[in-house]
Amino acid sequence: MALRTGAFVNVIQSAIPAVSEAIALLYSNHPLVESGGFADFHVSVRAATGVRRWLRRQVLFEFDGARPFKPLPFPQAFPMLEWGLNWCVSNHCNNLLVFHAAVIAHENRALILAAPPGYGKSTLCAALVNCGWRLLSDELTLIDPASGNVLPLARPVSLKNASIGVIRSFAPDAPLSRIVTDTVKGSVAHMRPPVGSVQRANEPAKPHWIVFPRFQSGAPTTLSPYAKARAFMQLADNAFNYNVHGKRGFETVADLVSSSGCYEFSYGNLNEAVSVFDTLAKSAP
Amino acid sequence: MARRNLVLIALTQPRATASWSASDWDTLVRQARRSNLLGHLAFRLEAANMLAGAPPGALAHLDAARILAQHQQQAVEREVAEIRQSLAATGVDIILLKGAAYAIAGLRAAKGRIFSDVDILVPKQALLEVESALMQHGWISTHHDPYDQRYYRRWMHELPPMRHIIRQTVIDVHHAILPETARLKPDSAKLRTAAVPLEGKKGLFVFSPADIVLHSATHLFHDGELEHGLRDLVDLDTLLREFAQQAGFWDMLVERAAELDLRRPLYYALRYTAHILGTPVPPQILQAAEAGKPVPVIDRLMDALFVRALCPDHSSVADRFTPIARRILYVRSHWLRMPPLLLVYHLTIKAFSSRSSED
Amino acid sequence: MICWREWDGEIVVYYDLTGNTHLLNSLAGLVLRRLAESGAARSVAELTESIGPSVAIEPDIAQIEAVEAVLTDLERFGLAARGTA
Amino acid sequence: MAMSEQQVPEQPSSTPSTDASSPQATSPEAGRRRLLQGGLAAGPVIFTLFSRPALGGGIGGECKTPSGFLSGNLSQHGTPTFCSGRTPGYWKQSQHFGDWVAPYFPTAVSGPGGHQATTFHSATTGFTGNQFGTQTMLQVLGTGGNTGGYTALGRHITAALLNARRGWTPVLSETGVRNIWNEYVSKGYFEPSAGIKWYPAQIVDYLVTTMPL
Repeated sequence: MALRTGAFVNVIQSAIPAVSEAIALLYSNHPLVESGGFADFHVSVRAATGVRRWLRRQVLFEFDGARPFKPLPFPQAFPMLEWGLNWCVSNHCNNLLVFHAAVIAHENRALILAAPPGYGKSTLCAALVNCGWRLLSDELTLIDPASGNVLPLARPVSLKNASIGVIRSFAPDAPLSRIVTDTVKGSVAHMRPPVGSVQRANEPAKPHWIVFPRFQSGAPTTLSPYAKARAFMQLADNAFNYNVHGKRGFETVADLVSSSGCYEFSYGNLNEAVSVFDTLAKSAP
Repeated sequence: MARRNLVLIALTQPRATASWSASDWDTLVRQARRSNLLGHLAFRLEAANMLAGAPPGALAHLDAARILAQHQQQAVEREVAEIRQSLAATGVDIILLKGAAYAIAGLRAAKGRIFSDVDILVPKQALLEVESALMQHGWISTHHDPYDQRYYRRWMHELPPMRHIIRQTVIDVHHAILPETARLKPDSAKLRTAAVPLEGKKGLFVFSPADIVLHSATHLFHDGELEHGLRDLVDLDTLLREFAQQAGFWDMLVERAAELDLRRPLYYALRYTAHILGTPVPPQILQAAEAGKPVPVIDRLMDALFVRALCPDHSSVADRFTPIARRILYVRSHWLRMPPLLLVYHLTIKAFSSRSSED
Repeated sequence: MICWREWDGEIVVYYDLTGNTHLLNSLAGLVLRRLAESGAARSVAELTESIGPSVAIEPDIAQIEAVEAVLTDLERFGLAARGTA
Repeated sequence: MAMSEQQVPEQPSSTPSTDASSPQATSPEAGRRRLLQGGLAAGPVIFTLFSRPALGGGIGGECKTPSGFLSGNLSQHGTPTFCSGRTPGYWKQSQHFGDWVAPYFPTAVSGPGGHQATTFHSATTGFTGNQFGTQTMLQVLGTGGNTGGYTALGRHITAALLNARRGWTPVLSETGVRNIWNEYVSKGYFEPSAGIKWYPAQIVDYLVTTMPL
């Protein structure tokens, strides 16, 4: 099966029912591509064979016959596919600047959410795309150095631990995959991207805001300006291939920071957070 | 699936790609990536003006590989500068080997090439001093297992690889191009004497052109790293084509092979580059190189093995004998490097350690 | 060889030779600029004087020490070097 | 792959929740928090991103992924050894006393749970000899110059011990630091590898490489 996600075509093979089930649910809006064309990534997820499968069933991710990762426990087959597809992009697309950050858009103005795991970045991203923002990506922000544009991926949003319940009650209609427990990141579930985001997955957006969010339970909702030089360092530190681009990487990040409003955002309540971002969107010229 | 070696076709007859379908390009990119030749391919297709025919998806990957290759070229330059500075106080002459040598000497073989570590050669008696200086400048040994340490120090032609604490780059310090236990005994002193200083970089050297080729051939045909066999063969081809423009190169090459006890690897190198990549080796040189030819039965066996092993390590070109060919050649390379008892010892301990590290 | 951008008094520098990127405080940024503009300075005192009016510290011993500290830090990262005159 | 990824001990973090939530599992990606949590040097160079070249074949060979969604045991290759040690100048500043990890203490605290400032030569540090008499670790950090040819070493070995304790130098454990000092005390030099002798100046050079911040 060949799935198109943004600019990429992924050929995915898996005989594992949990994987096909999750794909059917989460990628139901994604276009299928006829086989026989050019595909960016050929991947498979399959059960490991050998002695150890009798002790503990495991699952393997293969990229075109190579195995970049250690096997994982069998129930983690689908998260492994998602992580593997992220790796495909972040490890190969050196024609782009790839950041570990979520990115959403309002009228083609992109808002980049950069934060370490556990800071509530994916939760905020999931909430906002359920309130009219367009999902570009929840894990990988792709910047084309030639144009400075953000390229969409529109793949499922990964939710962890408490966020799963939070999004379930915040957006009860958003389809979520089955929860997989005991992964390296705890419990994981994926949310289907809104159909509108998938339909517009070939429309780039212009970077307009860079926000460093942080969830703290009970914290007041505050959005405050963040020093641009620090935003630069923070973003570059979150890039997979900033240094691969050398001087061009520096210029691209510098332009990105210069042309965007940079903010620190602290929140403890998701509804308040969403209204702050709506105000931000409306304030844009 | 048709087993077509598209990388080979794209490299030897780039014009043929003009009529390729998107599916051909798909296979090409996969084979080239797996062979570590995607960057090299990008430069070669560009030089042949054939990039325009690539579908946009393939072009993006070729572009990405080119950007990575440019970064690596710059990274190797930085790394060599750091190494040179770290060793300056020792006064030891440093000979750059393999990829780093191609890059710093500005050879065509460096274009689009993937680098993994920097290899240098220093006199054996300077090893300790060099190791000490590198440690003081932030390189630490990557092998902490006492067996590995002993193995390297006693039998190998190099120090255990050292990794830089900050940059995470790896340096391999050699004192010879083959282990002391190997069947072939190229004299390191002869290699050093013929080394060429790099202009404007005091203390830095590369091998002479003939020795660069012979080292590359020895590495490919007497070392275990055949998963990059095609990449190494492409290195050889590119080096031979570039050096062939220097007067007297071919005769020198045959002469040096005899002098350094490297006739066998030269025979294989010329035979397989000419056969697989169409390298224009003069007929009288091919004939002269036959001095290194093994007995006919071995010759035929090697043909069967190498022609498989020198393909991209990708399912689209492998046949059912490919894995066994690679395995046989791997064991052979160990056999060539070590006396049998030591070989068993080495493979046994390695087998144990790789099993335990899986859990 | 050195690229930089300044935002609100803080400077981000990319140094081609090492590939490293540094976030500098305003004084370090000024020192680096002066050095880049003039190619070299003859002494720390001269350098301090040349940046004197631009920073809000008294041009005294403390400032010379501050510039000294900047140079030491810049040297650590290969951004500046002291030669023998 | 690309960026510096110095390790900072985990801080508890929580995930959004409409009701007050308990701290969630910590992430393996603590390095990314440096800027947010003020992991910044006070010096003129506030923060440095070291270029970590993307060398290596990529596929099948070396996979050097930054942490993040591919962190933890997903990577096939061992945890890289990133050093993020701090210099003696860092450790002697009172605003960084909070970074000292027990059983090492910069100053004495009285009352219940109180403790003495740790002396350089003590069972706690494991440093033999009497080069620094009864001076505390903090006093040794503050010793200027290079009296007796070993005070610079004293400063750096102290910082190295604190770095190791804090987990900032995966390549150099507390035991490793102790061995260096104690071997120096007994032989006058340290032998990092058979046949190599390092005297204080060389040991300091080496220790400095583990203190990039």
